[in-house]
Amino acid sequence: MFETTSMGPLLLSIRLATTTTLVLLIIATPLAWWLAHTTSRWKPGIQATVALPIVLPPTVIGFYLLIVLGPYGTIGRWWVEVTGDALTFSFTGLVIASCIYSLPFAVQPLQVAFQSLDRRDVEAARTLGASPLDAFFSVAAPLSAHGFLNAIVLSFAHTLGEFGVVLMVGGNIPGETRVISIAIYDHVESLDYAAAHQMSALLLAFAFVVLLSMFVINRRLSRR
Amino acid sequence: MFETTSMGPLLLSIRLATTTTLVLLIIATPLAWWLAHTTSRWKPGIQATVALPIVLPPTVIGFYLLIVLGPYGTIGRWWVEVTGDALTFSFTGLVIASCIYSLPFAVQPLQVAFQSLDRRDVEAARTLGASPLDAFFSVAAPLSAHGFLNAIVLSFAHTLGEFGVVLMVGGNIPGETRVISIAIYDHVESLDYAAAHQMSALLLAFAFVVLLSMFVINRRLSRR
Amino acid sequence: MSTNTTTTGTRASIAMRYVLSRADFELDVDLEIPMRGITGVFGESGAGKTSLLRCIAGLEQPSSGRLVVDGNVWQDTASRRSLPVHQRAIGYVFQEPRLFSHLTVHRNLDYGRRRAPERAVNVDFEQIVALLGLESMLQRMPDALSGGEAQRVSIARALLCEPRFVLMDEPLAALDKARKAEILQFLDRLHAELSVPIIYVSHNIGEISALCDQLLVMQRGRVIADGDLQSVLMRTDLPALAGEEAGSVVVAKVASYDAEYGLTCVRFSGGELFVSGRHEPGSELRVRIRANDVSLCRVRPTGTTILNILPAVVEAVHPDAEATVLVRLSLGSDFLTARITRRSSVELNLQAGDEVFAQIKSVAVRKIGVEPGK
Amino acid sequence: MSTNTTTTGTRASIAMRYVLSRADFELDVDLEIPMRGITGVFGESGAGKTSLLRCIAGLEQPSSGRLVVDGNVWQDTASRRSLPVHQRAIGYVFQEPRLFSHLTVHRNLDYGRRRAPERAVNVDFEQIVALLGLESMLQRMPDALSGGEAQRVSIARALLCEPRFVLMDEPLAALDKARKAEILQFLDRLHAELSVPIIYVSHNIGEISALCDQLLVMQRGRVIADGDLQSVLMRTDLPALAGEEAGSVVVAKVASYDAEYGLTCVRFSGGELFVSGRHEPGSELRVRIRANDVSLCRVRPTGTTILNILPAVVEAVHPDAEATVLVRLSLGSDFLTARITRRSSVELNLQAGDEVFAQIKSVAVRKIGVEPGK
Amino acid sequence: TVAVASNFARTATEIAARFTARTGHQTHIIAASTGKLYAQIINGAPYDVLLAADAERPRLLEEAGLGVAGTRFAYAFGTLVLWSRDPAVATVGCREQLLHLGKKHLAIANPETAPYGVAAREFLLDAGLWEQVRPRLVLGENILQTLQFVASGNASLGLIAQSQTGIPALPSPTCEWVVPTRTYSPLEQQAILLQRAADKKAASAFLNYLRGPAGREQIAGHGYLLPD
Ligand SMILES: Nc1ncnc2c1ncn2[C@@H]1O[C@H](COP(=O)(O)OP(=O)(O)OP(=O)(O)O)[C@@H](O)[C@H]1O
Ligand SMILES: Nc1ncnc2c1ncn2[C@@H]1O[C@H](COP(=O)(O)OP(=O)(O)OP(=O)(O)O)[C@@H](O)[C@H]1O
Ligand SMILES: [Mg+2]
Ligand SMILES: [Mg+2]
Repeated sequence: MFETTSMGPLLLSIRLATTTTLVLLIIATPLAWWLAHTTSRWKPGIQATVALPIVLPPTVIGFYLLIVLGPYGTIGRWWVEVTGDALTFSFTGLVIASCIYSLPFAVQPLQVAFQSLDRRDVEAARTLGASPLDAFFSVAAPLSAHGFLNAIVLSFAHTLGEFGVVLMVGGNIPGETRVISIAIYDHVESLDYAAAHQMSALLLAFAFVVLLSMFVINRRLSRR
Repeated sequence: MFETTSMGPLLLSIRLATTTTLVLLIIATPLAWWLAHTTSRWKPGIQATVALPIVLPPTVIGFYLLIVLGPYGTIGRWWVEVTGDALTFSFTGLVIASCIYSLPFAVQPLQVAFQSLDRRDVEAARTLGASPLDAFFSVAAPLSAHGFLNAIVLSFAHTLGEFGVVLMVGGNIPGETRVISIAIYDHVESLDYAAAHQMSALLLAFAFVVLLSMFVINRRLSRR
Repeated sequence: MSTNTTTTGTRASIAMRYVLSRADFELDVDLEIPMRGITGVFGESGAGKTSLLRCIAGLEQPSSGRLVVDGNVWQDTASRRSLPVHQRAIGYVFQEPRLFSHLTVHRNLDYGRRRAPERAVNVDFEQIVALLGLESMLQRMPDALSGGEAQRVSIARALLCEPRFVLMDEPLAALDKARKAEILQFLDRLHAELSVPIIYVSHNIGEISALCDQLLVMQRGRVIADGDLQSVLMRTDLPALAGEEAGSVVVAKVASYDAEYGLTCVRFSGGELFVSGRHEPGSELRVRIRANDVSLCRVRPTGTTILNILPAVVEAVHPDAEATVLVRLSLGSDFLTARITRRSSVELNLQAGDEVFAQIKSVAVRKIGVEPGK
Repeated sequence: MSTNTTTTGTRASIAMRYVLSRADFELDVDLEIPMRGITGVFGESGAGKTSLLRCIAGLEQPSSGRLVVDGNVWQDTASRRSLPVHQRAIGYVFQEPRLFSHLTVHRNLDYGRRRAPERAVNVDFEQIVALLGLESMLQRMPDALSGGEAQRVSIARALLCEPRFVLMDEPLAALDKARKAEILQFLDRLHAELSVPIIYVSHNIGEISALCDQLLVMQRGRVIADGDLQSVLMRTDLPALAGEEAGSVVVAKVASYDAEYGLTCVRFSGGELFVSGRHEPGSELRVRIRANDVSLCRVRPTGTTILNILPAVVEAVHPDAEATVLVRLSLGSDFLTARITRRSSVELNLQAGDEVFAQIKSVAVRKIGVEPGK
Repeated sequence: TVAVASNFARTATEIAARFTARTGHQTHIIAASTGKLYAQIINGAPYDVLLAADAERPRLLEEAGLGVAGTRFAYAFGTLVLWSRDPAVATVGCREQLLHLGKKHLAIANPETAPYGVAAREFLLDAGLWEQVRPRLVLGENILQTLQFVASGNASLGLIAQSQTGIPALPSPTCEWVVPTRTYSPLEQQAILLQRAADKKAASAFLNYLRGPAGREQIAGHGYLLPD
């Protein structure tokens, strides 16, 4: 069984972090683009709102999410009605919670990158026949590569290390919501230090390899 | 007494977040500058190392820091020998722990901002008689204002919301290390949901005001 | 080219009307540019040349405006229509190169080409690369190009996207003379062969007169003169043109080529001129003659190295700078302008109706370009 | 200015030796520039002009190099010394404006001024702002300037930091003719009044000959000619100069001013010339005469609008382009170059030693600038 | 699925292993603080059995109808131990050291969130030391964190659960003093069958096993007192 080894929770964590990062990129990219270019008076307000999840302790966010996503919460009830399944204590619920929790870490680097883009590059692309979307993918996005990299690194790492939210919303169910951060926490809590050390080392080694390879790729890209 | 109201922990949190942010800026700025400009082969490795603290669950980082900073840990023992005071369960210890925990959130936005600086602006400043440091403060830093803003926002907010590390290293001492995130957590744990809601609202309101004013300032700056 | 107020536009023209307001500046133009040849836009710094091009490209949102290209309405603020930038089939060469720093030169060139809708006229990649001398830098990144090299790439990139017409904003400012001359020649050939019309912004009246068929002169956001090159250059009332570059252009037919001395004899209504280099007999040339290169004599001079001496009649003498006057001459059905010192004009007592000889240094005669197809 | 191999440098000179290698390019120069006047650097795109300036400014790290300014060693890779960029008291006007986008125009101008060490010669802020026409834009942000306006600010900024000498990398490319002429005049006056030496990169030989005292010509990373303007412009073996801009420069003394016609009469070893505009009698002028503006006659022409006709002796006839030749003439102790058609030279049978008359259109005579103080 | 208060997690895991071996029923142990588990249960957590660290929350669940009425029972009582690994304490003894803390810290669980914290406060009040030691207190989120504070030497003394002293990873103590149970109200830990498992045989079987002699023996083996 998975839960007895440290690989199970690690794999689950990777799955969660990957899914979350992908979902976040899809959500955060247009949001960051809008924030980078809007002149709306609501902009600072929306920026502040996006950053708010960082301010609350994860467990507290988890607590509130548990209420909102739970079967008696607005979203949770609606979800149950539509899908028949509960959001909380499920992988889907975890992904939603992680996305909310890590959203600022994806939005901020992207927004900075988009803001420091030279508007003139996009203009040039437009006059060369690129639609706004095309210009985004062929010029703005590659020129913001480092922003995407940072967004990915921060979201991914943050989700890997996330624990308060996940514990609350996910409920530590082996094979489903017991990610490695919770597993480590459990070992620490149960004073099984050897196992905790071993799992931490595994997580760190894995994270290091992932981060290292991303930064190496980034270096290649920017050198080219 | 402070600890009975919600203001005490909030004020302590603000003090911690402010101190941490300042210390982080001092540490992260040169580090980010170096990372942005170095061609060293160790760069990706150092980047990955800086990002690692995000990967571990806060409580686990707290646990390890407790050991390292404690009287039997390497750093802790040295600190006691030098200063006569223990690092753990003190405000200083909290600041150190928060800095380690939030370092990546300060380094990454700064590094991105520094990387997207136009090298030519610094060159122009140099030929106009600015020393490298002068050119940094008078040209590079203002042109990276959004990077600093994001570094400050993320570090500040992240420290406000931090809880696992602080709880472990700080020991939840009222008036000294009991920050608001722990206070909220305590209320949730002790089923005092009304108090938890109230404190959360206070923290959120405060954080929102701080973030909003920073983003408004940023907008002014970039409009000028 | 004519100023009109309805901006209806016809086939084979670019008709536009724009009003654009900025803090210190208002662009207010209403004009029609023929959809052929090269149209020069001349004006001092801050006159609004770049702003005009940006309006045409759709990069600027004018407070009111209408643009009709070839009879198709591209923009009409009254009916809230505006073709998005990428659907306007234009090539835009910016004042600075604006190459994509993440793509090699080759992929920069491909960028527009890949996105071009298939059109009848195809531009030949190899040809353009060769003409702009880009072969050796195709695999380089834009960072490793000098200023002039980058601008050449950017010209090629705009031409390769098969535009209906091309907007060029001082594309040659960063180039050296030799390269400039080469590209000017190429642009000339390009618009003759491919009949891609070009709207060409420049401060340099020399460049403009070497290249353009039509000219419009801007000042403080307004068009103060437009029409075909000859007639605008002949105008003596334009302060912007009052520099030393005043001159005139005549259309001439190649009569013969003298291989021994490398001279071509061309004929126009005013007589025969010798032009350097070989030109195809029977073809038509436009010849620009700078007012500075024309001197006048009462009697036909002999024993001089000046080959081109033509009888002319003084039409009028206009004041010019403090020490000089501009003399308008008629030769057959054509006109020439000569700039001479006021002292000479007084000493020779030049009057309208006088018969004189115009001396034109043959090396100062410039072949300008093949007249476009039709 | 002389090429040397030791780069010892003397007082009042900038001596340098640089080797800089890039993928496709090697800069390899060894030269000494006098610490006065304006030194032109001319060369085609990619010749290495910008690279040379960057080395001098300390922005590029050459593989080997030595720079001695006024006898002080600023850089010597052999002894691993190199003054950091900000301690090199130079002003650098870049090819593009590089204004600081977070500062107003006024604070951009102040940037270098505040950091300048106190020196004997002070530059007057008001004067420079007025001369470059910046009064109305002091409170604007750089974003709201046109290309030409921005470049003017950048020139003023470099001048205001009180440099020992100024490096200018095609600073006028983005300007219109009128503004260009104005700034050229100002630069001219500036270096005469403040004796700030300038190293001036340009593609435009017209600009260079209107401005510079010395000239160095670069090709593929090497200096192929250097010396004072006259002698370099007279050289007929430089392909880079072989365009129409060949010419010569003579130094002349103002004899008298004719207020009626606005003409100044100047005298040089070859005779008298009429120059437009008023100049102070007794002062010295440099007069540039383009080879294209000189024609030759066997007999003195009469009844012509050309005022300047001088007797001269043919020194040599050099081949030029296909249809033209360059004729080197001596007038007194000075030399002129004339470009005429090969056909004319054959028809007139021009030979070395022949006595001829050189016709120079007086409007084509150019006053170039006040000779620097000493 | 058994939700267990984290202080009992180690014991519960062993019991569950034995239970599974004996009955063949699969068990999952979910450990978290009682407060968290409670919040999760009222928001629909898929747990069958709750082994709480107090009596309060099982009671609340029963009242709310989330726990099956009448299935609530006390399965263990915790005991407080005054514990130290500080060599300086060895000579003085734990109890005495409490009087002379100086700059040293005393770790207890947070009285506001953890039952062991409540007990610790009662003991200190009873001994008349509360006001004196209060400035030197460090509060663990729960009794396990309290142990970490002392075990890592950051706190010189700690009031921990006796069940914890048997943990193999623990460094050897320099003193250990069992706090008299009369000085604090009993640390009753209750179990309850949750509504969603009302009909699950395995869940009831687990509770019965816990209550049975084999379970009791294991509980006692981990340093807990047993209900009568
Ligand atoms: N983004 C802007 N915001 C405000 N004013 C602007 C902006 N861009 C240009 N201007 C102003 O608009 C006027 C016209 O500028 P434009 O760039 O069209 O001039 P131009 O004729 O192209 O000049 P140049 O030859 O110097 O490039 C100028 O007065 C300029 O200061
Ligand atoms: N950063 C760079 N990396 C590699 N090669 C470069 C770089 N910058 C310039 N070069 C190359 O060095 C050569 C000299 O460039 P430089 O910019 O000095 O030329 P230039 O004479 O100033 O040309 P231009 O008149 O076009 O500005 C060119 O061949 C150019 O391609
Ligand atoms: Mg412009
Ligand atoms: Mg250059």
